[in-house]
Formats: sequence, structure tokens, C-alpha cells
Amino acid sequence: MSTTVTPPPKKVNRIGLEVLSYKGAKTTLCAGCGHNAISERIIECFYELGVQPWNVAKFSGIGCSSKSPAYFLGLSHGFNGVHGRMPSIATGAMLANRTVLGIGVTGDGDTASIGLGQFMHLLRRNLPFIYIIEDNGVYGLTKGQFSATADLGSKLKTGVINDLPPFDCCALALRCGATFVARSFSGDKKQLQAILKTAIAHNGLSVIDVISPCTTFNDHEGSTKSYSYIKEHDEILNELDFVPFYEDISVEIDEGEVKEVELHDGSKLRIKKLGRDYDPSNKFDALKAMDEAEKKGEVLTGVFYVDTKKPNFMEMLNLQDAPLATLPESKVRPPKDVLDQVMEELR
Amino acid sequence: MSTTVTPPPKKVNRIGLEVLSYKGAKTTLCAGCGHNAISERIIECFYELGVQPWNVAKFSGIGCSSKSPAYFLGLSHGFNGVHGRMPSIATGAMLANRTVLGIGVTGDGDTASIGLGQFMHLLRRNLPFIYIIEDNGVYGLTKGQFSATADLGSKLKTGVINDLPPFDCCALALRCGATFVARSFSGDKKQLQAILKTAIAHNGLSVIDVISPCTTFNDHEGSTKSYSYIKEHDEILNELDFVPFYEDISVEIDEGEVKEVELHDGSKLRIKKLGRDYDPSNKFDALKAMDEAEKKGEVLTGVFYVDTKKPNFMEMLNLQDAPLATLPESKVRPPKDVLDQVMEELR
Amino acid sequence: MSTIEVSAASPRSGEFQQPVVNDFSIQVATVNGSGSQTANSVLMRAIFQMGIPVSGKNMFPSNIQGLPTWFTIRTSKYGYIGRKKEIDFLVAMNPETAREDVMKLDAGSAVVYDEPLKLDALRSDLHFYPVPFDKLVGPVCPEAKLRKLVRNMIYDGIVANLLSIDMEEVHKALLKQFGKKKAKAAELNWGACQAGYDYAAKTFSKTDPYRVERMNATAGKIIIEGNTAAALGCVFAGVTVVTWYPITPSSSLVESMIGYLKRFRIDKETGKATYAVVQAEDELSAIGMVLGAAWAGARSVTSTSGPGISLMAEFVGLGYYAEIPAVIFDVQRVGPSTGLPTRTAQGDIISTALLSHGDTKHPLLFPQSPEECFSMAIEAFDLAEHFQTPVFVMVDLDLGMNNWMADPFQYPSKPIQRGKVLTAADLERLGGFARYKDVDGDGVGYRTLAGTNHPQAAYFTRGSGHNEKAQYTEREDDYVNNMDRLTHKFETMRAHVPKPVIDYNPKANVGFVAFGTSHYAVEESRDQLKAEYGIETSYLRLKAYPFTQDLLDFIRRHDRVYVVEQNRDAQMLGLMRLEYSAGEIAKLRSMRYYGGLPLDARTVTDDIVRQEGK
Amino acid sequence: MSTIEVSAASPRSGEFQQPVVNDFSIQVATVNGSGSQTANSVLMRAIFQMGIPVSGKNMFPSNIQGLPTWFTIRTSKYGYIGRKKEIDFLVAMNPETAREDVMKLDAGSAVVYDEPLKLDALRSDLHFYPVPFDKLVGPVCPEAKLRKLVRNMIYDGIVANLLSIDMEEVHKALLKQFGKKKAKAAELNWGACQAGYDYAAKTFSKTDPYRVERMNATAGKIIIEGNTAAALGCVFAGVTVVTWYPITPSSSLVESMIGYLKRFRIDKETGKATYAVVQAEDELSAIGMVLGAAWAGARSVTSTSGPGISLMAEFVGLGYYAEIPAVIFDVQRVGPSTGLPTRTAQGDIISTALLSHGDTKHPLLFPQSPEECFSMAIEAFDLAEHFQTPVFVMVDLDLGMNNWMADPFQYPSKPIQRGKVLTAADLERLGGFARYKDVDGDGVGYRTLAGTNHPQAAYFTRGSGHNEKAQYTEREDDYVNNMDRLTHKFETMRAHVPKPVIDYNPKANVGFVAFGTSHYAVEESRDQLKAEYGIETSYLRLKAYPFTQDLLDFIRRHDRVYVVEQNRDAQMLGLMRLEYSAGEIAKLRSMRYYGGLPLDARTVTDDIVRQEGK
Ligand SMILES: Cc1ncc(C[n+]2csc(CCOP(=O)(O)OP(=O)(O)O)c2C)c(N)n1
Ligand SMILES: Cc1ncc(C[n+]2csc(CCOP(=O)(O)OP(=O)(O)O)c2C)c(N)n1
Ligand code: SF4
Ligand code: SF4
Ligand SMILES: [Mg+2]
Ligand SMILES: [Mg+2]
Repeated sequence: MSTTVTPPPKKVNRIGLEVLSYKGAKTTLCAGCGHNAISERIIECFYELGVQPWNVAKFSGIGCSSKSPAYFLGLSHGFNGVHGRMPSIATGAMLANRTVLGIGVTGDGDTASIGLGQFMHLLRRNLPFIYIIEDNGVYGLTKGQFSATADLGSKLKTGVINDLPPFDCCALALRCGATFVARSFSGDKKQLQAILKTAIAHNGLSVIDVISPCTTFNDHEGSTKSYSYIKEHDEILNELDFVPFYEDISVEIDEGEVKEVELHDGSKLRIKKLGRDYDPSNKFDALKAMDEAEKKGEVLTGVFYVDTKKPNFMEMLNLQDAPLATLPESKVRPPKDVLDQVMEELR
Repeated sequence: MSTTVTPPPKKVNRIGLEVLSYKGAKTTLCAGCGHNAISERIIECFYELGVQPWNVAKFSGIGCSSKSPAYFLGLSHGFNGVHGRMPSIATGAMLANRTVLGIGVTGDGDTASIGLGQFMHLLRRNLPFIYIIEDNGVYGLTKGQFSATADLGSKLKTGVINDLPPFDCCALALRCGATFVARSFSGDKKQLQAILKTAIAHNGLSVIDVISPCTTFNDHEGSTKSYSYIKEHDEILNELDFVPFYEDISVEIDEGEVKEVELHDGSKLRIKKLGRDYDPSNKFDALKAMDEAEKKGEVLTGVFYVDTKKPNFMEMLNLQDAPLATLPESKVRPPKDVLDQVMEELR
Repeated sequence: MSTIEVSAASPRSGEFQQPVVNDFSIQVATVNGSGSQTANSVLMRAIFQMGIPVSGKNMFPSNIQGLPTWFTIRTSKYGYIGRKKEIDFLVAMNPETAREDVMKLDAGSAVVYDEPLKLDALRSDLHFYPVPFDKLVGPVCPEAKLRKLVRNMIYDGIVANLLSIDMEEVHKALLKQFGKKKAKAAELNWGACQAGYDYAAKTFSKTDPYRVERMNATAGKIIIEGNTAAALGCVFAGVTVVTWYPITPSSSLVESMIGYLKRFRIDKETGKATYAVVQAEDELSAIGMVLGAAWAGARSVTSTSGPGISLMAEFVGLGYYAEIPAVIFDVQRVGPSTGLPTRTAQGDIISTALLSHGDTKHPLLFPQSPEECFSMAIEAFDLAEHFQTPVFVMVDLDLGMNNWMADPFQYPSKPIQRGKVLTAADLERLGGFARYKDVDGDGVGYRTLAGTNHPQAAYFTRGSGHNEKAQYTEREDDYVNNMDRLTHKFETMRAHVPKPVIDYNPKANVGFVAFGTSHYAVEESRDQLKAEYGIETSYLRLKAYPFTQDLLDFIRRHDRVYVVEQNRDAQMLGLMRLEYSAGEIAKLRSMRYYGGLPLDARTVTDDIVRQEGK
Repeated sequence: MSTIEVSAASPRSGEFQQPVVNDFSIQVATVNGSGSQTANSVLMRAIFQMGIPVSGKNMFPSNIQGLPTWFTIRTSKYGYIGRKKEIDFLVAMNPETAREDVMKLDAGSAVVYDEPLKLDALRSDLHFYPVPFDKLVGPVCPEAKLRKLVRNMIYDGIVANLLSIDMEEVHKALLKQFGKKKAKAAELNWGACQAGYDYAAKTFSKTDPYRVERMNATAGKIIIEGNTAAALGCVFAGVTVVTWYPITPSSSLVESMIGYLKRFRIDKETGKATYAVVQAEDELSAIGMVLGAAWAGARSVTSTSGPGISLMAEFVGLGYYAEIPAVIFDVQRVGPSTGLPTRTAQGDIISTALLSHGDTKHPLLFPQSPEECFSMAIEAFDLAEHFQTPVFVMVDLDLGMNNWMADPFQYPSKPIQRGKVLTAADLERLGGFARYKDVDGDGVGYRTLAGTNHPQAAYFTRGSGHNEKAQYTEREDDYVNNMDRLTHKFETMRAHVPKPVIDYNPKANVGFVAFGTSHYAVEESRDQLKAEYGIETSYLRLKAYPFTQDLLDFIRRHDRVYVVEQNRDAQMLGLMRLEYSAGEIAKLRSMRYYGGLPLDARTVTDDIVRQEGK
């Protein structure tokens, strides 16, 4: 269903909206916070792909990261819930209206500490949903305590060293059922854009772990989530190129090194492997790559896994295509004879 | 520190107790429930190793499985907590008295559904503790709904089919920090004994996933946790032989195929690999073995992983050797001059 | 172990006992998992079919198999269907409890028992009917492994004979119980039943006074559990998202709902479900999903019991403050903590009304019958969406899990009420909206649903401080205004919640206030008080919190008002104390029961008489 | 945005204002993350060192950097340290709020402001002191990137000059603030401070009436936050297991505890910790660990705020019913839900007292000062272990996170009380025990700890029904007996909780009841009521729930009793309504404030006057 559209006039996207329609309120996060950069990328991607903002719903838990949905897509409904429980709220909302595009933004504390149980069970369900973890290894909003993604040996400003092994949200996502799994860095504009756009086009659960340094509490010497540390240790797994369904791919480049994944809406993700031999449709390859990176102390970023075939939660539930939220009474209240029949059975 | 003791008289163990001292109240579980068999094994192992019953504490959540601590070790303190939160209760108790041997018994619903978050965070801490999952794939006590360890495609008596991927508690335990990880079957007396004894001797977190069929709600045709299904699909990873510290190993058998692990108290676990080449001190080997079994639809049982070096939670906390619970006032209330000093600083 | 003083006098000897017709209770003592449930249901149904008012109560243990269970069936020509404290006719099948069961009986009661138990040695003032069940079951059930089950059907026959229950009705009930599919099993059991009947006929000369006679008091009625009725209510309320986590005694509510949804809520055209049911990983997730779904416009519900309510505390506070509709069933069991999971209570009243930190208040509905489980389920959804707040329906184990006689349910008379939701067209007309503005003076703002096709539809929902426009704020005035509006909204609700049922007795200066299943004991106790002590009473049955003006008037019109409830701390009375003035409070008295059994009239009567100093 | 009518009259013109000495409030308006905290503390400390009673309150936003923050310093020769509603002396550094900050002032107030803001144009009835901060900071701070911080120290100098604060004291305070390690920074800042002072000296002719004069009212006193005091209390209570999950405004309690534990609780001999601190994954886990640790005999504590309390609901019910000691600090913030995380409230009172489903009741302690945060922490542990139940210490953000003058803390006079714990020796002597037997008639049983070296030490703890021997039971009588004993235990507590502080005024027929930080407003309001309206009042300051007999007596001795609290629903009054008779309830009145700011005397006074109809 990929169609050719004449490129829209300079200042508006293909549905005629300006980038302004995709912005939110002024951020109240710290200057230089990685989270702000991620908000920028989200604004760009939704604008560039021409997603209808009022057909999007934003979700978050509690934290600096979870505040950020207020700072993008101001024309979309937003729900800033309670700490660590965003997955359940989002699941309910998506079930109520499966035609809405859902995006969740949360923190590493929100996801891997208090919210781990809900996160893991969301994974099992492969809910069509974009789940972004703005990962800084600390609780920013409560002033910088370690979260459960803090790396072994990472140091706080206070000198405290983390001696508990971190949860790798990508590894968990991969093992437990997410169908698009990627890691990126708030500072890597191009990579993050390609990943976000793929998530927008994907028809299942996307889990994106974005390393997003906390300039105020975790950007110092000794932190493994500082800008400088990530820049030094960022090991890019693959080069990504997203081609939206409404664009023709003219130039075909050498198939040998590029794997092309066709996504639900006809868009394509073109994955160029760098060095290591790697098949992003193979779970176990992905896990191996992660394990090796872990041993080498690298921060592996890129697309780990994408599966466009696995049935999503809506399909498992054999759910109506029309939103449950607005089904007419005739569809949701059985007629009187049904009640009479049941009563008869109980006599 | 392995010493030779003269074998104790027939009817009592090496600390002079009869097996009766290791029994509990009469079970109220269903006839044939796998959980009862596990209780039997626990009684045997604690008796045979001559563990002091009143130096043991038992913990559980809520469920049929979680009732079982009342049915073994009647001379040990027991704590039957709330649903899914046993790990936190046990952690607190172990911190209060590190000299007590802690054993927890829980169910798959207790651990993998409501309790998943606490379970995962317990893993990170490598608490010296024995964590047993009596795994039947259903909520027994609430009459047989699927739990989060139910296999894809498994069928309930009502005909309902499970379409969500299961959590593999052993795989999670392995990835997230447990230092002794094994799976067994309530029907495999010998294997389960060796594993339990190893856990008793291990000085870190032991996670034992025991497939324990629910005769009343999940032992029918179409269930993947029924006695017959497990018997057919049980794939034994390795043959185990536990040698307590107080026994001499006279016969040395062919080193080639046996790996011997020396445990904290001097006891030894001798692991005889069967067929596949496999090193139980290597995480990634273990994960690979699991993944292969998963693909083949086998239920892999045996010892997956054992690490006797990794520091446990008590060591990370630099904790007193003496129980915190009973430290004298002189150790826990600083003298007056300390208060005066602090007051001075605040003037 | 109770040891009752018993009179030596044997019932057989001389003095003749008046026949007791359609006014006694039968208790069957067995162990759970032994399949006696079927036999008990058949017995109850047969009596029901004879037109005699009947109720059945199952006292079961918190395990799956092998512990003592008691099933009591009460027949009452007066239509009392609460628990009767005294057992008149015992069927003693459980060796473990037989002795205590027998010792508890009043003199003159009857006992059918398994012969080997030799219970007749225990007392001389009872009517004993020994039955050699094992001998009888052999011939009628060749297959040894089925005997454990079939055995039970024998006592149905015995009891039918002794109480002159029509065997035709027993057969009919049995066939209904087993259904078409299990015809063979039905036959086998019918054989056992007859064997029991015949044995009794040829063996016993009836000495006890108890028997039944046909009446016409149950025509057209149904037999149903409260949880099933509530499930049907949700289905006809047009529920679209159902989330749950299993817990006794709530599970059967959702499980029966699933059954009905599968039958009646698959879209004919598309063959797809017009609903989603999710078994969540725990109660925090269940309530989170409900709030998310309701926020996006679904009619969503979850059902749980005390422990689940506690786990929902934080989320329910979010629902209150962010103003999101939700329907939550609390099928109450005995607490605190795990308490007695298979016993009944009304013990979550005040903690649920005030659930969550900060200043919070939630509406509660109190169904008393299956009919109300059905109708209040529907009302709960309308109320929740009208007032954009979580609404709790407070059922209890007795109502939810026991079998009740009921009138067939009325099909909803008015269409579904979705509350103040703005569509794209509305927004076009209005040119925008302010989510938390009190436009209509009722404290309820207008909301929009995610996915509404309009650029001005969006707003940002949060549990933190917000102003009328749903914008983040930390301003003192914004916060106070918002909190005051929430109070006003709660006050507005008083006029919209179901009104109490009131029976004013002009002669009475004593009034009863009760709710839920306490009703049955109170109703009967009022008659006892009048007949035995000449105490006239009025009665107000509460259906909802917040209270309506009616309660205040009722209190004012009486000198003493007894609030009857099944908890230790007089929780409902507490809610009244929180808002009433000293004058009313001075009149309030408390009658509490918290032993875990369904409340019985005698217990109420005795306590009121004590307090009235009679 | 408030728009106050302002008199045209300029303060400079003619009429002379009486000097106002040691009785005014200073407000510094900045943005958070700009480092003004240091400058503000130095200012407060300098005044404190001059012997003048002082209090400081930080009003900060729920983010980390860049939003408006106000710090108010109150000087009061009368020793009032509650919030003063009126601001007398404003330092306007935040362009975003400057206009509104200025418009809110009463006529005659003084304003130091950043010159470019041109605030003097706004009103003509204030004393304006424009300061070119950017010009001044350049010379004293060559390093550009430090200027943002150092800038703040300039206003310290300005203010010191205008209010005649002794620069010696400012210097001393500054050195103390920076400590030895930061000598260079101290020097840099001192330079800026002096620059400010000199600029003011040569530029301004003081026209406002405000200044300070040395007193001798702070000798020997300390300055400390309530959370730090509570932390010290736990350390000296001999806490051994500490669990927590970060949350504002509770985090600093545990964080300062960790600091002290590291300093003072490492065993000299072994070099090992005599404590364990665990940052749990959430509050459910934190309370679970506390209960597990306390069950095994540790003195354990956790600290949280409203949302955490809600999440602990189920576990706290287990603690109540299984009878496990636990100390839980609730540093209250504004709810419901997330509410205003950086604003203060007393809003968790009733939901915490009744926390969890089923019939539950928990003791609460209400510290009012750092001294009581310290002493009540110790009392809380003793109480929890004596009564084997969770005890809540209800702090609030104002007390927990603001700086308070306090008397040095008293070293505990009595040894640690561990409650009824049986040792191996005891068991040997007694030959066993029954965990839940009321041996002493106080409702409190004897317990043993896991690991007690005796074959009879063990018992089985559960949240489900249990008898005296801690055995599983579903018996009606066992359950009722146990619940009644728990009630009796709670009643026994009344004689053991801290008694209220009472000031009886024989002339008064009006009484005040307050608790926690409401105390400061009430104390001052009483003087206002007397001085301005001739209303005499008595005062009872509550320290604990359950209430002691003293409260009842107090109510009885007055015609009207005003319960002052910082929540919307009159929660403490509600707890009184739950247990008192109509006669007492008739006398109870409510004074509530729930705007999130520390309660001030004027607000109380105005409301009481209104209610008294004066
Ligand atoms: C139930 C509950 N507990 C604790 C808190 C306090 N709290 C707010 S945000 C936060 C952690 C945020 O960390 P993260 O999710 O990593 O977000 P970040 O600020 O680092 O972006 C915590 C503990 C809360 N709001 N609710
Ligand atoms: C908070 C809470 N929710 C629900 C329940 C009801 N409940 C009791 S046991 C159980 C599940 C037990 O399943 P599992 O842990 O697998 O144990 P099993 O009975 O299968 O051995 C549930 C849901 C509860 N007790 N507490
Ligand atoms: S504290 Fe850290 S995470 Fe929070 S906004 Fe500032 S930089 Fe970002
Ligand atoms: S229901 Fe299942 S799990 Fe529970 S006791 Fe019976 S067999 Fe065991
Ligand atoms: Mg973070
Ligand atoms: Mg199970």
C-alpha cells in the first residue's frame, strides 16, 4: 500500500501540519538533560512521518523522564500516572481504543525498580505500544539515588559505588516477548530517529532503552551513564535507515550487507550490519551480542530484534476493530430475550 | 574443615535427632499433589544432613505451595506472609539474623505473577537463601487459573488455551544474579535430594524451580505440567552426587566426565555431564542449553549453574557476623559523647 | 470442644412433638472435594421446586480437598432465608467433626449418620437414623472409584424419605443439575438416590417432627449466586474492559462473566469480541488497566476482595483525584490480612470509603440480593461515568458465593448513561473546553476521550496538582479550589445514589439500619422482637454511601437506632459518626457480629434485647 | 494574579514609620538549582548567631532546576517560629515571579531587587532598593561560570547592611556553611558578600523600618531539619535494619541516617556494620523487609510519604494481625495521589490510622519539633516492640525538610525496651509458650525469635486465622477471641503512648487541639486572639493516637474545642468522632487549612474569630 505523494510544501508535513503542532509545553527539566533531547526526537519523528497528533496518546509514570510527555505532542491526550505502573494504564487505554497510537515514556527507576513487574508482564502481552525508557541509571527527580539499571561499579557524586548487577531492559524485553527491541543514546540523533520511526510503524510492542544522561546527578567522572562515558563506550551494532511507506526507494543498494524489514504499514527498516555477523530476526543472536558486549564493557546500541509476525495482544483477544470505548449500546447491551433466556436457565 | 564422624546410631542423625523432629503438621493439600512430595524431600534432606531445625526459618507467600511450610520442619520458625511478597520478608529476616538458615517455598503464581518484581530484585542481591518454586503452571488455591509459567498452548480443563509466553524462572535467576540455579521434578526423588542438599550447603541465593503437578486442576491431557507430560518430556541435564563435608570421598571416579564443585561448608557437588558438553560454572552455556531445550520442547532438569565465589548480600553490606537482632545495647546505641559531638556540630 | 448439658429424656419416650413443617434447617457435614456439593444442590433445588422458600449456605475451608465442610439448607414457610442458628436436621458424613456436630444440637433434633460412627451413643435426646452407606453404595455403583461421589446421593434419598420431599422433584432437580451431557452420571446417581430412599422407607419409623409440604411461594423464581448476578449485571451494563486477579470469594464473579461474555458479546457481523478480559498479574495492574481503559472511554470493571482493595489504594487515589470512572467489586471476606478467606464479613467499609492517602472519599453501593447485584452493577457504571470517579460495589462472600432464591432480573429500563463526554462535534461547537471546570455547578467537569478527532480534544491527566485547564500547578489557590470542587462533587452524589428502603413503623421508637446480607437477619429479628418481646421497630436498609437525606430523617424520627453490621469496629456507624451532628449520633447504637458466619436473626435479637435492657 | 488596591502615598513622603526590630519576615524569591540555598542559610544562621529567634522555610517546586522558589526567614523577638503570612522584606531575584511577589506585599514593605527588573515602577508605597547584581558580581568573581552562584551572596551583604546584621556573624556563618574543605569557595563568597554590603552602604539611605538587634534567646540552641533529628533518633534508638524507597519529602530522613550510621555504628572491634540499610525496589518491599526483620528481632524502620503508605496497606494489615513490631515514618506531603510533592500537609491521618482492609487500627505519633522527632523516634521503637505492632510517626514536609531552631537533644534516659521476647532460658523454665495468649492481661502475647536455640522456640506466623497457639484455625470462637484481644491491646496502648501537652486557662471556655507543625500557628494565634479580640483559650497539643484520657477531660472542661489540622476532611477530628460520645462531639469544631503552605497564625485567628462570631 506504499503510495507516492508529492512532497508537501516546505513548512508543513504530509498531513499539512507544522512542526509547532507537535511541540508541547516548555520543559521544566534541567538544561542539558538527555530527556529533553529525546523529546526533540519524538517531535521530529511524529512530524516527519505525518502522524495525526490527536490520534496519539502519551503515557508515563513518575520521574523527570515521566514529566517529559508534557513537553512534546501538546495536541495529544496525555496520562501521567503513578510511579512504576504506566504499563497497566497504557494497556487499559489501548484496549479501550486500539485505533489510537500509544507511546509511553518512563525512567529506569520507574521501569526497572518499582515497575519491573508491570514491565515484564507488558512484555508477555506484546501490546501494540511504544515503550521508551529514558535511562540514566539514577532516580533524577528524587536527587540521584541509584536505580536498578545502574552498572556494577558505577559511582555517585557522594562516592557511593553500586555493587548490585543491573537489569538490562533490552535483554529482558527480548527474552520475554517484545517484538521490536532497540537501544540508543539521547545524543545520537540519527540512530534514535530511525529507531523511533520504526517503532511508530511497528504493530507490536516496541521497547527502546535510550541512555539519557542526568546532567545534574549522574554525569560526573566515575559514572557509567555520563555523556563522556557513553561517547567513549558506545558500540554501534548496526546502521539504520528507515523508509516510510509513502516514499519510493529508488536506489537499491548492495543486498549483501543490508537486511530489509517490511513493517506493518509498509514502511521499511533497512539494517546494515557493521562488522559482526548478526541477524536481527534471531533472538539468540541478539542475546549473544549483548552478552559479548557486556563482557567487553561496551554499551551496545542499535536494533537488537524485530519480529513482524508474532500475534499482538489485540489479535490474541480477538478484539473488535472498532474502539471498544465508543461501541454503540446495540453492540454492548444484549437484547431482552437474552436476559429472559438466562433467567429461564436459572429456574 | 571436613571432619570424619563415626556414623550415628541407626534411628537418629549426626546431631542425634530422629526424622520426627523434621516433620510438620499433617498436610491439608490434595492427595497426590506434587507439593507434598517436595515437603517429603525437604524433611529427608534436613534430617540426613543433620541441620539443627531450630536454627532454620521457613518463609512463604500465599497459595497451596505456600501452605506447605506448615507441613515440614515443625520445630523451625515459619512465616506465611502475603501473596507474592515473600522475598522481602525473607530478606529482612535474614538481615536480622544471618546465622539462621533460610528456606522459602512459593508457587509459580506467587513468584512469577504478583511476585515477579520482588523475585527479580531478590536475585540481584544474591541473598544467602534457598528459594523453591513449586511450579504447577496454575493458581491451585484459587482453583486452577493459568499462572505466568504456564507454557504456550497448555490447556485448562475448561478447554482454555494459554497464548502468552511463560517466564522461565531459571533463566531469569541465571541472568539476574542467583548463584545456584537448578530445575527438578517433584517426582524425581534422587535428583531433587541432591539439589536440595547442595542448596543447604550453598552460601548464596539458590533458586530451585521444581515442576510440581497440581493433580486437581492441571494434571489432565493437554496440560504441559501434568505428571505424564513431565515424565515424557523430562530431559535430564546432568547426574548429581552430593557429598556432605563430614563424609570422606573414598572412591575417586574418572575425572574426565565429572565436575566437582566445592561448596561453602566443604561439602561437594559432583556433576556428571550426560551427553551434551556443558560447564555449570558458565552462565552462557546454561542459557544456551535452556534455549535449545525450549526449541526442542524439552523440560530440562538438573543443575544449570553454580557460582561459589560471588559475594553475597551480607558481604556487600559488610554486615556483623553476630545477629543484628540480638546485638547488645552497647553495640547499637552510641555513647552520650557522640550525641554531644553531633549537637556541637549543629550549633 | 463444646460439652453441652443434655437432658436424659429420650425423644421417643412419651411426650409427642408437634410436627414442624417447612420451618427447619438441614445441615450436611462432609469434607470438601468429596463431591457432596452436587447432592446438596439437588436437595435444595427439590425443596425449591416444591414451592417452599429455601436458602443454602456453604461453609467451606480455605483449601481444596479433605477439610470439614458444612452445607446448611433452610426451609421457611415465612420466607426467612437468612442463616438459622439452630440446626434441626443433621446429616453427619464427616467422622472428624461428627461428635462436635452432634453435641451442638438442641434436644429433639434429628441425625442421619454413617452407621460406623455410632453417634447414637453420644446422646439420648436426639432422633438417630444410622445408614450403612458403604453397604448401600456397592450394588448401585459397581465402579469402585466413583463410589466416593455417588455415596452422597444416597443421603439425598434418605433425607427425601424422612422429610417427605417429593422424589419426582428430586429426580427433576438431579437431571437439571447434571444436564443433558451427563445423562449417564445422572442415571447412576439417581439409582443411588432411590436406594437411599428405599432403605429409609423399609428401615426407619420416623420419630422426628420435621417434614416439608408443598407450597406455592417460589413460582417463577430463580436460584443464583450473587457473583453470577453481578456478572450478568456487568454484561447488560455494556462492560467493555474487564480485568481481574483471582481471589476468593471474588473469582467466580469474573469467571461467570467470562462465560456470559463469550455467549452473548461476540459481534454477529465480525465474529469478534465486543469486550476484552485480562487476567492481570496482580491487583495493582488490574486497577491500573481499569483506570487506563475508563480514561480512554471503556466501561471497565475489576473485582477483588480485601487484600486486593488494599493493594489498589494508591491507584484509587489517582482515580479520585484525576477523576476517572471505574467500577470495583469488593466481595468481602474476613480480614484483617488474609484472615478467613472462605468466611463472610462486611469489614472493608470504612477503609474502602476512605481508601488512599490524602483527602479521599469514594462512593460505595451495598447490594443485598442477587437482584441488586444485577441492578447495582448497572447503576455503578452509570454513577461512575456520571461522576467520573471510582465506585465500589460492596458484596460479601455470603451473597456472592451462596445460592439464593431470587426474582427474575428486570431488563434495564433506561439506556446506558455515559456521562459528560465531549465529542469532536461538541468541541467544534464550543471551541475548546476546560477539563476540570465546574460548568454545571455539580462539581463534575467535561472530559474528552483519547482518539477524539479534533485538535482541541487533548488534555493532560495527572495525579499531581492541576488547575481547571488540567495544567500543572503548585499554586495554593488552584489546589484549594480543585479540592473544594471535589468535595462539592461528592455532596452532589447524595442525590444520585440509590435511595434506602424504609419501613416506618409508627409504633416504633427503635429503628434498625442495616445493609447487604445483614438484611436477612434483621428482617427476621424484627419479627422475633415483636412476637417475643413486644418490641416494635422501624427499618432502613442502606443501599449506598454517601448517605442520602433519608437516613438523617430516619435517625431523627427514632429514639434509638441500631446499626447492624458484620465487622468488629462498627465501620458503617463510623461513617455516620464522621458526618452527623451530636444529636443524631446520640441516638446511634451498634450491633456487630464478626465470627465469619452469615449473620443470623437470633444473634441480632439477643443483642438488641440486651441493649434494650429487656 | 492578585491585584491589590494600593494607596498612592509614598512611604518616603512625610509620615514616619516606627522602627520594627526583630519582628519581621524576609522572603528571597529565586529559582531552584541556582544555589541560593547557601546564601539563605548563611543569612538565617547569622541572625540566629545574634541571639534572635529565627525560622526559615523553603517553598520549592517539584522539579530539580529552573522553577520559582521562595525562601522566607522570620525573625521574632517573641519567639514565634511559625510562618508569618505577611512578607515585610522581599529580595526579588526571579524575573518570572517578581511582579506578583511585589504586588502581594503590604504597603510599607521593603524590596531589594535586581535593577534591570525595574520593579519600582509597580508601586509607590514600598521601599525599593535596586541592585545591579551583574555589575557587582564581575569584579568579585572573575570566573564567569561561578557567577550564577556567587551572585546570591551579594544579596546577603545588601540585606546585612539594610537590616544591620553583624557582618562578623555573617562571616562566621559563611565559614561554617562552607566548612574547612571549601575554604577557597568561602573566600570567594565572602568577597561577594562584602561587595554587596559596601554597595548598600554607599548607595542606599535606609527608609524602611526593619532591622535586627542582638538578643540572647538562642544561646546553646542548634539548627536542624526534622528529618535529620528523626534520623538521629533512630540511630540512638539502636535501629539495626533500615529499608527505604526514595520519595520527597522523606528521602532526606534516611539519607542523613545513613550518614550517621556510617560514622557512629561501625563496630570498633570488627570494623563491620552493626546495621543494614537496604534501598528497596519499592515501598511494598521496604515494608516487607521491615516486617521480616522485626519478626526476626531487629529494630527496623522505613520512611516514606503518602503514596508509599498507600502501597504498604496490605502489608501493614499483616503487621497488625500477625503482631509484628515496625516503625514507619510518614513524612506527609499534599495529597491525594501525587498531589503537591513539595508542599506540606497533615493529610494522611485517618487513612493511616485505619490503614488496610478488615478491622485494623494503628498507633500514630505526632512530633511537633526536631526535639520530638528525635525523642519520638526512640519512643516509637519501644512502643512497637512493647505492643508488637506497626507504629507510625507522622512528620510533615514543613517539619521534616525545613530548618528549625531547637534545644540540644537529651540522651535517652532509659535503656532500650525490647518488649516480651522469650529466650532459650525462659523457654527452658516455662517449658513452652503460646504465642497469642494474653498471659498478662494487657492483650500482648510473648514471642520468640527465629534462631532461638531451643526446640520449643518455634511458632508459625500467618496472616490467616490463628488461635492462641498460633495454629491455623477457621473456628468462629478462635477468630473472635483473637480479634477481641487485639482490641484490648489497642486500648491498653492508651496508657503507654506519649501524653499531650496541656495549657489550661481557667478563664477560657474555648479550647484548641492541635498536633505537629500546626502547633506554631496555634501558639501564636492564641496570643493574637487574646490581644486583639480578648478571646481566652486553653490548648492541648496531641502527641499520639490512640487518644489518652487527657483529651476527653480537656474537651469536657471547655464549651467549644477547635481541632486545628492541615487537611480538607478534618481527619483528626474524625478520629475523635469515631470514639467519643455525643456530648463531647457537640463541642468539637474544626479549623482546617489545606493550601500546602506551612500554617500561619493569622489564618487560624481569622477563622476562629469568624466561627466565634466576633
Ligand atoms: C509510590 C512512589 N514512590 C516513590 C516516589 C518518588 N519518586 C518520584 S520519581 C522517582 C524515581 C524516578 O526515577 P526514574 O524513573 O529513573 O526517572 P528520572 O527522574 O531518573 O528520569 C521516585 C522514587 C513516588 N512518586 N511514588
Ligand atoms: C493480594 C492477593 N491476591 C490474590 C490472592 C488469592 N490467591 C491466593 S493463592 C493465589 C495463587 C496461588 O498460586 P501459586 O502461587 O501458583 O500457588 P499454588 O496454589 O499453585 O501452589 C491467589 C491468586 C491473595 N491471597 N492475595
Ligand atoms: S535531575 Fe537529572 S534527570 Fe532530572 S531533569 Fe535534571 S538532569 Fe534530567
Ligand atoms: S489444588 Fe492443586 S496445588 Fe493445590 S493442593 Fe490440590 S493438587 Fe496441590
Ligand atoms: Mg532515571
Ligand atoms: Mg501454582
